[in-house]
Amino acid sequence: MIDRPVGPMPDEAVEVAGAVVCFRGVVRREESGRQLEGLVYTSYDPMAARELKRIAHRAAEQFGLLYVGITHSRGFVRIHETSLRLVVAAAHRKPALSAMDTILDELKRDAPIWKRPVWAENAEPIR
Amino acid sequence: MIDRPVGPMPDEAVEVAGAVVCFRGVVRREESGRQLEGLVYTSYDPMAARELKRIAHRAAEQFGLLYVGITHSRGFVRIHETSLRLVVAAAHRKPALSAMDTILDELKRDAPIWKRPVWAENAEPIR
Amino acid sequence: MKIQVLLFGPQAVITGRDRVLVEVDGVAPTPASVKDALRQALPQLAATLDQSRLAINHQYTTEDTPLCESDEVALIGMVSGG
Amino acid sequence: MKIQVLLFGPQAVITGRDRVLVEVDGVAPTPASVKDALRQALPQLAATLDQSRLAINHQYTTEDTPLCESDEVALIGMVSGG
Repeated sequence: MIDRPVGPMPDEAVEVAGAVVCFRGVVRREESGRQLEGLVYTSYDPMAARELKRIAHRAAEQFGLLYVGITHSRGFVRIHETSLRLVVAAAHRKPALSAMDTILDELKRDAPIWKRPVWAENAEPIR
Repeated sequence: MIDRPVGPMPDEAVEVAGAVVCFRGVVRREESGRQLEGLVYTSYDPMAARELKRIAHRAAEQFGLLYVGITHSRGFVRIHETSLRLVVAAAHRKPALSAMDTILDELKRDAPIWKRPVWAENAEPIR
Repeated sequence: MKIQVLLFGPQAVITGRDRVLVEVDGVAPTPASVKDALRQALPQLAATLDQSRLAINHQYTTEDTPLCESDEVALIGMVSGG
Repeated sequence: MKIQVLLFGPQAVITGRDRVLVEVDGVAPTPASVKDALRQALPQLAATLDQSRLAINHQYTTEDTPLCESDEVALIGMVSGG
Protein backbone atom coordinates (compact mmCIF):
# COMPACT_ATOMS: atom_id res chain seq x y z
CA MET A 1 0.00 0.00 0.00
CA ILE A 2 1.09 3.48 -0.78
CA ASP A 3 -0.27 5.58 2.04
CA ARG A 4 0.38 9.25 2.25
CA PRO A 5 -1.74 11.25 4.67
CA VAL A 6 -0.82 14.84 4.14
CA GLY A 7 -1.48 18.06 6.01
CA PRO A 8 -2.33 18.52 9.65
CA MET A 9 -3.31 15.41 11.59
CA PRO A 10 -7.02 14.48 11.62
CA ASP A 11 -7.27 15.50 15.31
CA GLU A 12 -6.40 19.07 14.47
CA ALA A 13 -8.37 19.04 11.23
CA VAL A 14 -11.56 17.98 12.96
CA GLU A 15 -11.48 21.16 15.04
CA VAL A 16 -12.44 23.28 12.05
CA ALA A 17 -13.73 20.82 9.46
CA GLY A 18 -17.28 21.23 8.22
CA ALA A 19 -17.11 18.66 5.44
CA VAL A 20 -15.38 15.31 5.26
CA VAL A 21 -15.55 13.42 1.97
CA CYS A 22 -14.32 9.90 1.44
CA PHE A 23 -13.94 8.45 -2.03
CA ARG A 24 -13.44 4.75 -2.71
CA GLY A 25 -12.47 3.46 -6.10
CA VAL A 26 -13.69 -0.11 -6.41
CA VAL A 27 -12.50 -2.73 -8.90
CA ARG A 28 -15.42 -3.47 -11.18
CA ARG A 29 -16.28 -6.97 -12.18
CA GLU A 30 -15.61 -6.54 -15.85
CA GLU A 31 -13.49 -4.64 -18.32
CA SER A 32 -14.40 -4.29 -21.98
CA GLY A 33 -17.23 -6.74 -21.35
CA ARG A 34 -14.90 -9.48 -20.10
CA GLN A 35 -15.20 -10.91 -16.59
CA LEU A 36 -12.38 -10.03 -14.23
CA GLU A 37 -10.94 -11.88 -11.30
CA GLY A 38 -9.28 -8.64 -10.24
CA LEU A 39 -6.54 -6.18 -11.14
CA VAL A 40 -2.84 -6.19 -10.37
CA TYR A 41 -1.42 -2.76 -9.62
CA THR A 42 2.26 -2.03 -10.03
CA SER A 43 3.97 1.24 -9.31
CA TYR A 44 7.26 2.99 -9.79
CA ASP A 45 7.78 3.18 -6.14
CA PRO A 46 9.66 6.06 -4.72
CA MET A 47 8.14 8.19 -7.45
CA ALA A 48 4.53 7.06 -6.89
CA ALA A 49 4.67 8.03 -3.21
CA ARG A 50 6.29 11.32 -4.13
CA GLU A 51 3.66 12.13 -6.79
CA LEU A 52 0.75 11.35 -4.44
CA LYS A 53 2.33 13.61 -1.84
CA ARG A 54 2.85 16.38 -4.37
CA ILE A 55 -0.72 16.13 -5.68
CA ALA A 56 -2.11 16.15 -2.12
CA HIS A 57 -0.02 19.15 -1.07
CA ARG A 58 -0.90 21.11 -4.17
CA ALA A 59 -4.62 20.50 -3.66
CA ALA A 60 -4.38 21.30 0.06
CA GLU A 61 -2.92 24.65 -0.84
CA GLN A 62 -5.22 25.38 -3.79
CA PHE A 63 -8.45 24.48 -1.97
CA GLY A 64 -7.47 25.32 1.60
CA LEU A 65 -7.94 21.73 2.74
CA LEU A 66 -7.50 20.69 6.36
CA TYR A 67 -6.63 17.11 5.58
CA VAL A 68 -5.83 14.94 2.57
CA GLY A 69 -5.22 11.21 2.74
CA ILE A 70 -4.53 9.11 -0.34
CA THR A 71 -4.13 5.34 -0.20
CA HIS A 72 -3.56 3.33 -3.36
CA SER A 73 -3.35 -0.44 -3.37
CA ARG A 74 -0.42 -2.29 -4.83
CA GLY A 75 -0.52 -5.87 -6.03
CA PHE A 76 -3.66 -7.93 -6.60
CA VAL A 77 -7.03 -6.38 -5.80
CA ARG A 78 -10.03 -8.64 -6.22
CA ILE A 79 -13.23 -7.33 -7.88
CA HIS A 80 -15.54 -5.40 -5.52
CA GLU A 81 -12.56 -4.48 -3.37
CA THR A 82 -11.21 -0.98 -2.93
CA SER A 83 -8.10 -0.02 -4.88
CA LEU A 84 -8.06 3.68 -4.05
CA ARG A 85 -9.18 5.58 -1.01
CA LEU A 86 -9.14 9.36 -0.81
CA VAL A 87 -10.22 11.34 2.23
CA VAL A 88 -10.51 15.12 2.15
CA ALA A 89 -11.56 17.46 4.95
CA ALA A 90 -12.33 21.14 4.54
CA ALA A 91 -14.17 23.89 6.35
CA HIS A 92 -16.87 23.81 3.69
CA ARG A 93 -18.35 21.38 1.23
CA LYS A 94 -17.60 23.06 -2.11
CA PRO A 95 -13.80 23.12 -1.81
CA ALA A 96 -13.85 19.56 -0.47
CA LEU A 97 -15.75 18.25 -3.51
CA SER A 98 -13.77 20.32 -6.02
CA ALA A 99 -10.52 19.16 -4.47
CA MET A 100 -11.61 15.55 -4.68
CA ASP A 101 -12.31 15.89 -8.39
CA THR A 102 -8.97 17.63 -9.03
CA ILE A 103 -6.95 15.16 -6.97
CA LEU A 104 -8.48 12.19 -8.78
CA ASP A 105 -7.84 13.77 -12.19
CA GLU A 106 -4.21 14.47 -11.31
CA LEU A 107 -3.67 11.07 -9.77
CA LYS A 108 -4.94 9.38 -12.93
CA ARG A 109 -2.73 11.59 -15.07
CA ASP A 110 0.47 11.74 -13.02
CA ALA A 111 0.80 8.85 -10.59
CA PRO A 112 3.22 6.26 -12.00
CA ILE A 113 0.86 3.38 -11.30
CA TRP A 114 -0.26 0.70 -13.74
CA LYS A 115 -2.92 -1.92 -13.60
CA ARG A 116 -3.23 -5.12 -15.51
CA PRO A 117 -6.30 -7.32 -15.65
CA VAL A 118 -6.50 -10.83 -14.26
CA TRP A 119 -9.31 -12.43 -16.20
CA ALA A 120 -11.80 -14.66 -14.45
CA GLU A 121 -10.85 -17.58 -16.72
CA ASN A 122 -7.42 -17.73 -15.07
CA ALA A 123 -7.74 -20.10 -12.15
CA GLU A 124 -4.63 -18.65 -10.52
CA PRO A 125 -4.69 -14.93 -9.89
CA ILE A 126 -1.25 -13.39 -10.34
CA ARG A 127 -0.04 -11.95 -7.04
CA MET B 1 -32.76 10.57 12.31
CA ILE B 2 -34.28 10.81 8.90
CA ASP B 3 -32.84 7.93 6.99
CA ARG B 4 -33.77 7.23 3.43
CA PRO B 5 -31.60 4.83 1.53
CA VAL B 6 -32.90 4.82 -1.97
CA GLY B 7 -32.39 2.62 -4.97
CA PRO B 8 -31.18 -0.97 -5.07
CA MET B 9 -29.69 -2.41 -1.92
CA PRO B 10 -25.91 -1.99 -1.40
CA ASP B 11 -25.40 -5.72 -2.00
CA GLU B 12 -26.68 -5.41 -5.53
CA ALA B 13 -25.05 -2.01 -6.04
CA VAL B 14 -21.63 -3.32 -5.12
CA GLU B 15 -21.78 -5.76 -8.02
CA VAL B 16 -21.31 -2.98 -10.54
CA ALA B 17 -20.09 0.00 -8.50
CA GLY B 18 -16.76 1.50 -9.44
CA ALA B 19 -16.95 4.53 -7.16
CA VAL B 20 -18.39 4.96 -3.68
CA VAL B 21 -18.39 8.45 -2.22
CA CYS B 22 -19.35 9.28 1.34
CA PHE B 23 -19.94 12.85 2.43
CA ARG B 24 -20.17 13.90 6.06
CA GLY B 25 -21.35 17.34 7.07
CA VAL B 26 -19.85 18.17 10.44
CA VAL B 27 -21.05 20.85 12.88
CA ARG B 28 -18.33 23.46 13.07
CA ARG B 29 -17.24 24.94 16.37
CA GLU B 30 -18.33 28.47 15.59
CA GLU B 31 -20.87 30.48 13.67
CA SER B 32 -20.40 34.16 12.81
CA GLY B 33 -17.31 34.10 15.01
CA ARG B 34 -19.23 32.95 18.10
CA GLN B 35 -18.44 29.67 19.87
CA LEU B 36 -21.07 26.97 19.55
CA GLU B 37 -22.03 24.15 21.83
CA GLY B 38 -23.85 22.57 18.91
CA LEU B 39 -26.88 22.93 16.64
CA VAL B 40 -30.46 21.83 17.14
CA TYR B 41 -32.10 20.54 13.96
CA THR B 42 -35.85 20.53 13.55
CA SER B 43 -37.77 19.29 10.56
CA TYR B 44 -41.25 19.24 9.11
CA ASP B 45 -41.39 15.57 9.37
CA PRO B 46 -43.39 13.66 6.86
CA MET B 47 -42.34 16.24 4.30
CA ALA B 48 -38.61 16.16 5.13
CA ALA B 49 -38.46 12.40 4.58
CA ARG B 50 -40.44 12.78 1.39
CA GLU B 51 -38.19 15.53 0.04
CA LEU B 52 -35.00 13.58 0.78
CA LYS B 53 -36.49 10.61 -1.01
CA ARG B 54 -37.53 12.73 -3.98
CA ILE B 55 -34.09 14.37 -4.23
CA ALA B 56 -32.36 10.98 -4.00
CA HIS B 57 -34.59 9.40 -6.65
CA ARG B 58 -34.22 12.31 -9.01
CA ALA B 59 -30.41 12.21 -8.71
CA ALA B 60 -30.35 8.42 -9.06
CA GLU B 61 -32.19 8.78 -12.34
CA GLN B 62 -30.28 11.81 -13.63
CA PHE B 63 -26.82 10.42 -12.85
CA GLY B 64 -27.51 6.70 -13.18
CA LEU B 65 -26.60 6.02 -9.57
CA LEU B 66 -26.58 2.54 -8.10
CA TYR B 67 -27.19 3.65 -4.54
CA VAL B 68 -28.08 6.81 -2.67
CA GLY B 69 -28.35 7.01 1.10
CA ILE B 70 -29.15 10.27 2.91
CA THR B 71 -29.18 10.52 6.68
CA HIS B 72 -29.88 13.83 8.39
CA SER B 73 -29.75 14.28 12.14
CA ARG B 74 -32.63 15.69 14.11
CA GLY B 75 -32.33 17.32 17.52
CA PHE B 76 -29.11 18.38 19.17
CA VAL B 77 -25.83 17.72 17.38
CA ARG B 78 -22.67 18.68 19.27
CA ILE B 79 -19.80 20.45 17.48
CA HIS B 80 -17.44 18.11 15.57
CA GLU B 81 -20.27 15.61 15.22
CA THR B 82 -21.89 14.62 11.93
CA SER B 83 -25.26 16.14 11.08
CA LEU B 84 -25.55 14.89 7.53
CA ARG B 85 -24.30 11.75 5.84
CA LEU B 86 -24.67 11.11 2.15
CA VAL B 87 -23.46 7.96 0.41
CA VAL B 88 -23.52 7.62 -3.35
CA ALA B 89 -22.41 4.67 -5.46
CA ALA B 90 -22.02 4.71 -9.22
CA ALA B 91 -20.25 2.77 -11.93
CA HIS B 92 -17.84 5.64 -12.40
CA ARG B 93 -16.40 8.51 -10.40
CA LYS B 94 -17.64 11.54 -12.38
CA PRO B 95 -21.38 10.89 -12.02
CA ALA B 96 -20.87 10.00 -8.35
CA LEU B 97 -19.18 13.32 -7.59
CA SER B 98 -21.58 15.39 -9.71
CA ALA B 99 -24.56 13.71 -8.07
CA MET B 100 -23.17 14.44 -4.63
CA ASP B 101 -22.89 18.13 -5.44
CA THR B 102 -26.39 18.25 -6.90
CA ILE B 103 -27.97 16.33 -4.03
CA LEU B 104 -26.38 18.61 -1.45
CA ASP B 105 -27.50 21.73 -3.32
CA GLU B 106 -31.06 20.46 -3.56
CA LEU B 107 -31.14 19.28 0.03
CA LYS B 108 -30.05 22.72 1.24
CA ARG B 109 -32.66 24.37 -0.96
CA ASP B 110 -35.65 22.04 -0.57
CA ALA B 111 -35.46 19.93 2.58
CA PRO B 112 -37.76 21.41 5.24
CA ILE B 113 -35.09 21.27 7.92
CA TRP B 114 -33.99 24.12 10.19
CA LYS B 115 -31.10 24.53 12.54
CA ARG B 116 -30.70 26.84 15.48
CA PRO B 117 -27.48 27.51 17.33
CA VAL B 118 -26.84 26.54 20.92
CA TRP B 119 -24.10 28.93 22.00
CA ALA B 120 -21.25 27.69 24.13
CA GLU B 121 -22.22 30.16 26.87
CA ASN B 122 -25.40 28.15 27.53
CA ALA B 123 -24.50 25.59 30.13
CA GLU B 124 -27.46 23.37 29.22
CA PRO B 125 -27.70 22.30 25.60
CA ILE B 126 -31.31 22.15 24.44
CA ARG B 127 -32.23 18.60 23.51
CA MET C 1 -62.49 30.15 3.75
CA LYS C 2 -60.23 29.65 6.77
CA ILE C 3 -56.87 27.98 6.19
CA GLN C 4 -54.47 26.84 8.87
CA VAL C 5 -50.83 27.35 7.94
CA LEU C 6 -47.97 25.59 9.77
CA LEU C 7 -44.88 27.64 10.57
CA PHE C 8 -41.34 26.40 11.21
CA GLY C 9 -37.82 27.50 12.05
CA PRO C 10 -37.02 31.19 12.26
CA GLN C 11 -40.49 32.08 10.96
CA ALA C 12 -42.02 30.29 13.94
CA VAL C 13 -39.57 32.07 16.25
CA ILE C 14 -40.20 35.53 14.72
CA THR C 15 -43.97 35.17 15.04
CA GLY C 16 -43.91 33.23 18.29
CA ARG C 17 -46.23 30.55 16.90
CA ASP C 18 -46.10 27.28 15.03
CA ARG C 19 -49.41 27.69 13.19
CA VAL C 20 -51.76 30.47 12.15
CA LEU C 21 -55.34 30.53 10.91
CA VAL C 22 -55.86 32.91 8.02
CA GLU C 23 -59.00 33.99 6.21
CA VAL C 24 -58.74 33.69 2.44
CA ASP C 25 -61.35 34.73 -0.13
CA GLY C 26 -62.83 32.38 -2.70
CA VAL C 27 -63.94 28.77 -3.02
CA ALA C 28 -60.53 27.46 -4.01
CA PRO C 29 -57.88 29.98 -2.97
CA THR C 30 -54.30 29.69 -4.25
CA PRO C 31 -50.98 29.66 -2.37
CA ALA C 32 -50.41 33.21 -3.64
CA SER C 33 -53.55 34.38 -1.89
CA VAL C 34 -52.58 32.49 1.28
CA LYS C 35 -49.25 34.32 1.23
CA ASP C 36 -51.11 37.64 0.90
CA ALA C 37 -53.28 36.70 3.88
CA LEU C 38 -50.17 35.75 5.87
CA ARG C 39 -48.57 39.09 5.04
CA GLN C 40 -51.60 40.84 6.53
CA ALA C 41 -52.01 38.58 9.55
CA LEU C 42 -48.32 38.43 10.51
CA PRO C 43 -46.41 41.48 9.25
CA GLN C 44 -43.23 40.08 10.86
CA LEU C 45 -43.13 37.57 7.97
CA ALA C 46 -43.16 40.22 5.24
CA ALA C 47 -39.37 40.25 4.78
CA THR C 48 -39.11 36.49 4.24
CA LEU C 49 -42.35 35.60 2.44
CA ASP C 50 -41.02 36.16 -1.07
CA GLN C 51 -38.28 33.56 -0.54
CA SER C 52 -40.70 31.14 1.07
CA ARG C 53 -42.81 28.45 -0.56
CA LEU C 54 -46.05 26.84 0.45
CA ALA C 55 -46.26 23.08 0.79
CA ILE C 56 -49.61 21.39 0.42
CA ASN C 57 -49.86 17.90 1.89
CA HIS C 58 -46.06 17.70 2.19
CA GLN C 59 -45.28 18.77 -1.35
CA TYR C 60 -44.09 22.08 -2.71
CA THR C 61 -46.72 23.64 -4.84
CA THR C 62 -47.00 26.29 -7.53
CA GLU C 63 -48.50 29.68 -6.75
CA ASP C 64 -51.71 28.96 -8.66
CA THR C 65 -52.64 25.49 -7.38
CA PRO C 66 -56.17 25.63 -5.95
CA LEU C 67 -56.39 24.71 -2.24
CA CYS C 68 -58.97 22.49 -0.53
CA GLU C 69 -60.10 23.01 3.04
CA SER C 70 -58.79 19.58 4.01
CA ASP C 71 -55.25 20.30 2.79
CA GLU C 72 -52.35 20.44 5.22
CA VAL C 73 -50.72 23.76 4.38
CA ALA C 74 -47.23 24.73 5.55
CA LEU C 75 -45.04 27.76 4.99
CA ILE C 76 -41.50 26.60 4.22
CA GLY C 77 -38.91 29.34 4.41
CA MET C 78 -35.40 30.07 5.65
CA VAL C 79 -34.49 26.36 5.59
CA SER C 80 -31.00 25.54 6.82
CA GLY C 81 -30.52 21.79 6.62
CA GLY C 82 -27.23 20.15 5.79
CA MET D 1 26.76 8.81 -23.35
CA LYS D 2 24.88 5.68 -22.28
CA ILE D 3 21.64 6.16 -20.34
CA GLN D 4 19.64 3.44 -18.66
CA VAL D 5 15.88 4.00 -18.89
CA LEU D 6 13.40 2.15 -16.67
CA LEU D 7 10.21 0.83 -18.29
CA PHE D 8 6.88 0.06 -16.62
CA GLY D 9 3.38 -1.21 -17.25
CA PRO D 10 2.27 -1.92 -20.82
CA GLN D 11 5.50 -0.46 -22.19
CA ALA D 12 7.47 -3.05 -20.23
CA VAL D 13 5.12 -5.76 -21.50
CA ILE D 14 5.29 -4.61 -25.16
CA THR D 15 9.09 -4.55 -25.14
CA GLY D 16 9.54 -7.55 -22.87
CA ARG D 17 11.93 -5.64 -20.60
CA ASP D 18 11.93 -3.40 -17.55
CA ARG D 19 14.98 -1.34 -18.51
CA VAL D 20 16.94 -0.46 -21.61
CA LEU D 21 20.35 1.07 -22.18
CA VAL D 22 20.37 3.69 -24.92
CA GLU D 23 23.20 5.61 -26.51
CA VAL D 24 22.62 9.36 -26.59
CA ASP D 25 24.86 12.00 -28.14
CA GLY D 26 26.31 14.94 -26.25
CA VAL D 27 27.70 15.77 -22.83
CA ALA D 28 24.32 16.62 -21.31
CA PRO D 29 21.57 15.09 -23.42
CA THR D 30 17.92 16.08 -22.89
CA PRO D 31 14.81 13.94 -22.34
CA ALA D 32 13.80 14.73 -25.92
CA SER D 33 16.98 13.12 -27.21
CA VAL D 34 16.50 10.14 -24.89
CA LYS D 35 13.04 9.67 -26.38
CA ASP D 36 14.53 9.76 -29.88
CA ALA D 37 17.04 7.13 -28.84
CA LEU D 38 14.24 4.98 -27.35
CA ARG D 39 12.30 5.27 -30.59
CA GLN D 40 15.28 3.84 -32.46
CA ALA D 41 16.18 1.18 -29.95
CA LEU D 42 12.63 -0.08 -29.31
CA PRO D 43 10.35 0.62 -32.29
CA GLN D 44 7.47 -1.07 -30.37
CA LEU D 45 7.33 2.08 -28.21
CA ALA D 46 6.83 4.47 -31.14
CA ALA D 47 3.05 4.60 -30.84
CA THR D 48 3.07 5.56 -27.14
CA LEU D 49 6.20 7.72 -26.80
CA ASP D 50 4.47 11.00 -27.60
CA GLN D 51 2.05 10.57 -24.70
CA SER D 52 4.83 9.46 -22.36
CA ARG D 53 6.99 11.57 -20.12
CA LEU D 54 10.46 11.06 -18.74
CA ALA D 55 11.05 11.20 -15.01
CA ILE D 56 14.48 12.05 -13.71
CA ASN D 57 15.19 11.05 -10.13
CA HIS D 58 11.47 10.43 -9.50
CA GLN D 59 10.23 13.76 -10.86
CA TYR D 60 8.64 14.58 -14.18
CA THR D 61 10.91 16.73 -16.23
CA THR D 62 10.69 19.10 -19.17
CA GLU D 63 11.94 18.05 -22.58
CA ASP D 64 15.00 20.31 -22.41
CA THR D 65 16.36 19.53 -18.94
CA PRO D 66 19.97 18.37 -19.27
CA LEU D 67 20.64 14.87 -17.98
CA CYS D 68 23.57 13.65 -15.88
CA GLU D 69 25.01 10.16 -16.10
CA SER D 70 24.10 9.48 -12.45
CA ASP D 71 20.40 10.32 -12.94
CA GLU D 72 17.74 7.65 -12.53
CA VAL D 73 15.74 7.94 -15.73
CA ALA D 74 12.32 6.39 -16.22
CA LEU D 75 9.82 6.37 -19.04
CA ILE D 76 6.34 6.98 -17.63
CA GLY D 77 3.53 6.23 -20.04
CA MET D 78 0.11 4.61 -20.26
CA VAL D 79 -0.44 5.04 -16.52
CA SER D 80 -3.69 3.62 -15.20
CA GLY D 81 -3.88 4.22 -11.46
CA GLY D 82 -7.09 4.92 -9.59
